[in-house]
Amino acid sequence: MADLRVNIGGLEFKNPVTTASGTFGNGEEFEDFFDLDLLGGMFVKGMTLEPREGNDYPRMAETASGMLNAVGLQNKGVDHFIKEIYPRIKHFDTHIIPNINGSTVEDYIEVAEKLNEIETIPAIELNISCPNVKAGGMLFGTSCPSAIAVTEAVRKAYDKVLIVKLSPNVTDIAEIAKGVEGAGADSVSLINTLLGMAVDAEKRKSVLSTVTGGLSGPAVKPVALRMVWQVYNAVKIPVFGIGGIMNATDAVEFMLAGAAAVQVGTANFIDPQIPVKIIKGIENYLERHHFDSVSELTGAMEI
Amino acid sequence: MADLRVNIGGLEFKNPVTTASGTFGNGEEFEDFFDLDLLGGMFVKGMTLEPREGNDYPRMAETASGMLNAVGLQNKGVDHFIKEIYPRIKHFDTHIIPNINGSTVEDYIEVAEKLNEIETIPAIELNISCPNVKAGGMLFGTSCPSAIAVTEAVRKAYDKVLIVKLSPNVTDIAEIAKGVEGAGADSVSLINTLLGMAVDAEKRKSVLSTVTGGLSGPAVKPVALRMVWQVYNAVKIPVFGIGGIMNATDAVEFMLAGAAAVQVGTANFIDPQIPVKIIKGIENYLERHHFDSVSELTGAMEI
Amino acid sequence: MSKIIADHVVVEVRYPVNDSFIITLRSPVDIPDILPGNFAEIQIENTTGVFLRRPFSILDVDYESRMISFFIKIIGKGTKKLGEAKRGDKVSLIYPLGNSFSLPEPGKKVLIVGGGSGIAPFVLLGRNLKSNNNDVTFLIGGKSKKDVLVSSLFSGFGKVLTTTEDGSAGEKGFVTGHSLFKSGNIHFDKIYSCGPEPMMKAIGKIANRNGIDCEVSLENMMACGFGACLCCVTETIEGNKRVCKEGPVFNVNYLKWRI
Amino acid sequence: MSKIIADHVVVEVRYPVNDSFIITLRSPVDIPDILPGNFAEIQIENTTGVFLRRPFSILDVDYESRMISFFIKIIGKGTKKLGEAKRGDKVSLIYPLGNSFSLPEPGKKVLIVGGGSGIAPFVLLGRNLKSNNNDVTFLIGGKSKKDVLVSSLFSGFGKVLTTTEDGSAGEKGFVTGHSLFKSGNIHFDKIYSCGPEPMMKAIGKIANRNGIDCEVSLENMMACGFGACLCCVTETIEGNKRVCKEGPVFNVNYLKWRI
Ligand SMILES: Cc1cc2nc3c(=O)[nH]c(=O)nc-3n(C[C@H](O)[C@H](O)[C@H](O)COP(=O)(O)OP(=O)(O)OC[C@H]3O[C@@H](n4cnc5c(N)ncnc54)[C@H](O)[C@@H]3O)c2cc1C
Ligand SMILES: Cc1cc2nc3c(=O)[nH]c(=O)nc-3n(C[C@H](O)[C@H](O)[C@H](O)COP(=O)(O)OP(=O)(O)OC[C@H]3O[C@@H](n4cnc5c(N)ncnc54)[C@H](O)[C@@H]3O)c2cc1C
Ligand SMILES: Cc1cc2nc3c(=O)[nH]c(=O)nc-3n(C[C@H](O)[C@H](O)[C@H](O)COP(=O)(O)O)c2cc1C
Ligand SMILES: Cc1cc2nc3c(=O)[nH]c(=O)nc-3n(C[C@H](O)[C@H](O)[C@H](O)COP(=O)(O)O)c2cc1C
Ligand code: FES
Ligand code: FES
Repeated sequence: MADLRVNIGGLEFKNPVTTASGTFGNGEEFEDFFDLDLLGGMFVKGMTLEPREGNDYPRMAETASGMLNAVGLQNKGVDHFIKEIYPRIKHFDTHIIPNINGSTVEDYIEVAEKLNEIETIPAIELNISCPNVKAGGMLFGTSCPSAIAVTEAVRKAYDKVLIVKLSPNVTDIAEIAKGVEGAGADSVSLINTLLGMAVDAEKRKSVLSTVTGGLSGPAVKPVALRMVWQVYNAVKIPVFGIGGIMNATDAVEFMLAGAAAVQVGTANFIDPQIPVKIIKGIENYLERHHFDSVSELTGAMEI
Repeated sequence: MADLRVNIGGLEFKNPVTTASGTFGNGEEFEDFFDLDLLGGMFVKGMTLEPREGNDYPRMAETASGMLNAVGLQNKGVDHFIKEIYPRIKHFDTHIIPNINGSTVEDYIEVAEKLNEIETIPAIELNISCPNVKAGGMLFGTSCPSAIAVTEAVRKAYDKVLIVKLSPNVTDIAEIAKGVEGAGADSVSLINTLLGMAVDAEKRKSVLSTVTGGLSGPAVKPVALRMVWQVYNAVKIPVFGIGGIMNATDAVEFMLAGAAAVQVGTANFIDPQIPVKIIKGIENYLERHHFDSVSELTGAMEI
Repeated sequence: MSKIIADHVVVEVRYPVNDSFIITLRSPVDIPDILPGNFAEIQIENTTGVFLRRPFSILDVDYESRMISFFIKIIGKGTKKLGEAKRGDKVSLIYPLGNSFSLPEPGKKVLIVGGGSGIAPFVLLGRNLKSNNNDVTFLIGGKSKKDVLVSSLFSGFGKVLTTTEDGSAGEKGFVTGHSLFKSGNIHFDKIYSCGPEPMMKAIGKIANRNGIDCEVSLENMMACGFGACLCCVTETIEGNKRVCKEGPVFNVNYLKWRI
Repeated sequence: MSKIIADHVVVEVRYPVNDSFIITLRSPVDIPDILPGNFAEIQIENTTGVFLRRPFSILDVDYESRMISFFIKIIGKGTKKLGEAKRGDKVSLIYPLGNSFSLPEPGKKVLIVGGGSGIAPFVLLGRNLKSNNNDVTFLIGGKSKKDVLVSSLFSGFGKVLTTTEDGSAGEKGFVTGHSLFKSGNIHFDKIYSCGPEPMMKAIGKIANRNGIDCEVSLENMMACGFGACLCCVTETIEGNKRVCKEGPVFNVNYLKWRI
């Protein structure tokens, strides 16, 4: 059987299949469906320094082969995560990686510092690409200097593996990836959602309470693949590929385009057992194509 | 019956439904399917100063609710258009609008000057957003200063209605729209295709000969609607809404989000009679919702 | 609570009225306990424009023969396609999801008010209330006669009253205008309601005015249905809560409804 | 040429072999003249992953009863779904598209070489050649016996030879290794070929070596099928040409094939 392990900034993942932040809750909802120990890793719901109520309902619109969401980082704050949630989920034998968010650089630093104290949390994902909040969020990820600034600041406050999640709503994602690499990121993950919108023609109203929201699902896969490929060719740090992964073939495509590992997002809503099916499908692919290790797939695409 | 006429920079269109450049050939292929006189307008295949062979095959990949193309502006040059093609199609009682492209500002100017001489051509579309050519193309449309520079230059060379087609592959499309408005554009059209990519997992190869290509179809509609809305709120000139319009409801959504008129693209491949169906569907919508004129729809979306 | 995610086999699709159907499916495994108000997320494959699963209240269940059924109104692409399912087709279901209606003490008098597809949870609720020795009155509203035809589903569990907007069956008007409420003295200990939001709000108002405990079942837009996405929230006195997880059944006074 | 775009009614779907089917549909209007090599763009609705129409060569047509048929090999999602069509289903077709094979002078001797689903255009071609008084030999290749079963479709129009890779029918090997070619003196005035590109190239090479005129029918990826998108091009000595419009039939020497 092929070796499924991948290494991200010195941290070993038992396999390259992880779940994307905001699409997997804190994992608990999925215990009804499969053994979470099977996962390569779990990126838990985005958290902030203070609790947030998120945006008003409606927060969701279905689109062609995708969906828009405008959840807006509803969460009870990092302290609640550390005191209430983490103790309940830390027994899972998989990397639990918090996704951190802030309105200011100071917010990010404080959240990172608190998480730095939790010995068993081996990594954080710095979300500078949330399109659904008014202050901060995507703004950090759409300008190179601010992406660098927040990465540098968090880098100083955080000792372990730092993954920076990039926004696709930019002219040149490779440039920003290079920026955060220089600022000390151990890895980048992409893509977060594409900024989109839905209109209800009959009601002549925007569907989402926030007008715009984040597009995810298979609709965005071609854009995500392109960005992963561009970033892979621009940086040396490993890339998490994200965007519309619905099955093992999609996951393999991302790895061939340059991803060292993948995150499965929206697909969890349609088939909560999909991460396990993807792990098995990758194993099967490696066997059929005679690979010894999954890491051989990374960037192995011919042009 | 409601008034379907719309006005773009002083030019009256008999209805707001036009066909998008590169998806309608020079119109002739569609004569087999419907009476082209019914169209509000027809944006013909992108042309350049010199003939171009376009990119190598494969140029197309199907994606979830969309497609990627990498045609790369295959065309026989503006002179061929003026001498051979235009005389064959000018009898259609609809606005025939060339889509012009170049590798340098000088290219654009020369093409525009030549078309300026054709009295019965009332407008041109300046394509600064083609993702499928190596030089020029999208590069003009992804930086504000160069978008302004090429628009200003063509504005000087062209007396009639100047529509500038914007690239969605940017951080801030509203800023670029404002720039080209200031540079003298009479209208902006958006979106051109999103830069994407497809991978063949079994062959471990990129599907397109050019690796990346332009994504179109319903998959991109949420992004296109968002950009139309952003641009509508940023400029005073009328906006052509483009991106994944498959039926009259989609067209109405674009108008509610701020479009004064729409362009139908990829849908033509699946149903070559779709423009007429959309015109009828809009009429029907206006009647059901008691509008006197289609232009009342523009920007009429409640938040 | 253990959850099922599995392909079920369509046993029957029948149309009691034109625009609504009852679909019955057989589970490949034993069905866990289903409580009134629980729902399922049904995957409707190969349907242009349908990407996510669709939530539907569980109408009835037969544990012995492993049958589960739904009462579904055709309102868009997904429900239309599902209504075309043929015997033997496979359909993926996830259930049981959500919380459930709480039962009152035995002997208490309850009123159940439903409209449209909102009546689905009331078969299980009616049966449970009957076993609990409650005195149950159903009040079912619709546009016209055909919309309240399905009220026969409840006749085994209590008294059934109807209203129709066009007066073609039962009293003419909306449920909230039923003479039951006009009398001024409404002798119920508990009211349950499911249906269009304006109806539930009006019923909630009547309940509040009369000091009666009232539970409603919400139908928010859902992406997952099992608590993972936070898309389906509703405002409550304790902040935003997930309708799919903390709901769909809420006490009206827990909701931040301006009624 | 006037084109049809219309919903056709499925009359029959039958499977002569496991992985390929013949689908027959009735047109709502009179069918225009169909030439051998013409194809149709078929819309396969409600199939996840299928967005564009799919091109298929026209197998046969009955003008009187307005029937049109296709021979389709299941290779992916669209062809699988189409193969599940039931009598009475409606399917949208656009046709006739593309150019066609050119007929030689009456009396000339022709060879038709096909493999896989590439045999579809050869029923119409065979019939036309027969009316044109040509002496026709068919050479059909496949992996094994079942793949060349369909060669019976051609028996009315000329001699039929087969090859199979496993030797289970006809000569063992590829079509290009058939003894027909080994004799050294191949007495044909024209060769037609349709099938996998490597096969067509090999046949083209043989034709060239023997100074025989050779036409092939290409199967490029198409977005529209009627000349609008420029996606389906192939390199020719006159530059990029649209396979759907200037093709799908090309003379091998017109193509820039390195053979
Ligand atoms: C917990 C729960 C239980 C439900 N139980 C039942 C039931 O037992 N029987 C039944 O018939 N229906 C029930 N529904 C509603 C059902 O889920 C929708 O009717 C269905 O999802 C519509 O799918 P569609 O593809 O046919 O419609 P679409 O084509 O997706 O939508 C058609 C139109 O309806 C609107 N719409 C769709 N779903 C909703 C919604 N949930 N809220 C508001 N607007 C919506 C859309 O925005 C669109 O305008 C329930 C919903 C929930 C949340
Ligand atoms: C002019 C023309 C005539 C044709 N005539 C016939 C015919 O008579 N009978 C018949 O069975 N088939 C014919 N084909 C091929 C047929 O169009 C494809 O098999 C079909 O489109 C596959 O659809 P799908 O959804 O099943 O496959 P998909 O799920 O779309 O694809 C499955 C795999 O096949 C590849 N693929 C699909 N289509 C093509 C193609 N055209 N070229 C190369 N690779 C492809 C895909 O990239 C993918 O890897 C013809 C094609 C053309 C262009
Ligand atoms: C409902 C929802 C909530 C999300 N919340 C977060 C979040 O809190 N933090 C984050 O970094 N990304 C968030 N995302 C983005 C996903 O992690 C992922 O980047 C994106 O959905 C693209 O992947 P997909 O197409 O597989 O879903 C969210 C996505 C969805 C659909
Ligand atoms: C095959 C193809 C070729 C295209 N060629 C051009 C072109 O020459 N010039 C141009 O401005 N846009 C071109 N486009 C972009 C379309 O005009 C349109 O902006 C885009 O496809 C989005 O609209 P749609 O989703 O309705 O197709 C092309 C699109 C496709 C699919
Ligand atoms: S629908 Fe996802 S949390 Fe309720
Ligand atoms: S497929 Fe569109 S031009 Fe040939």
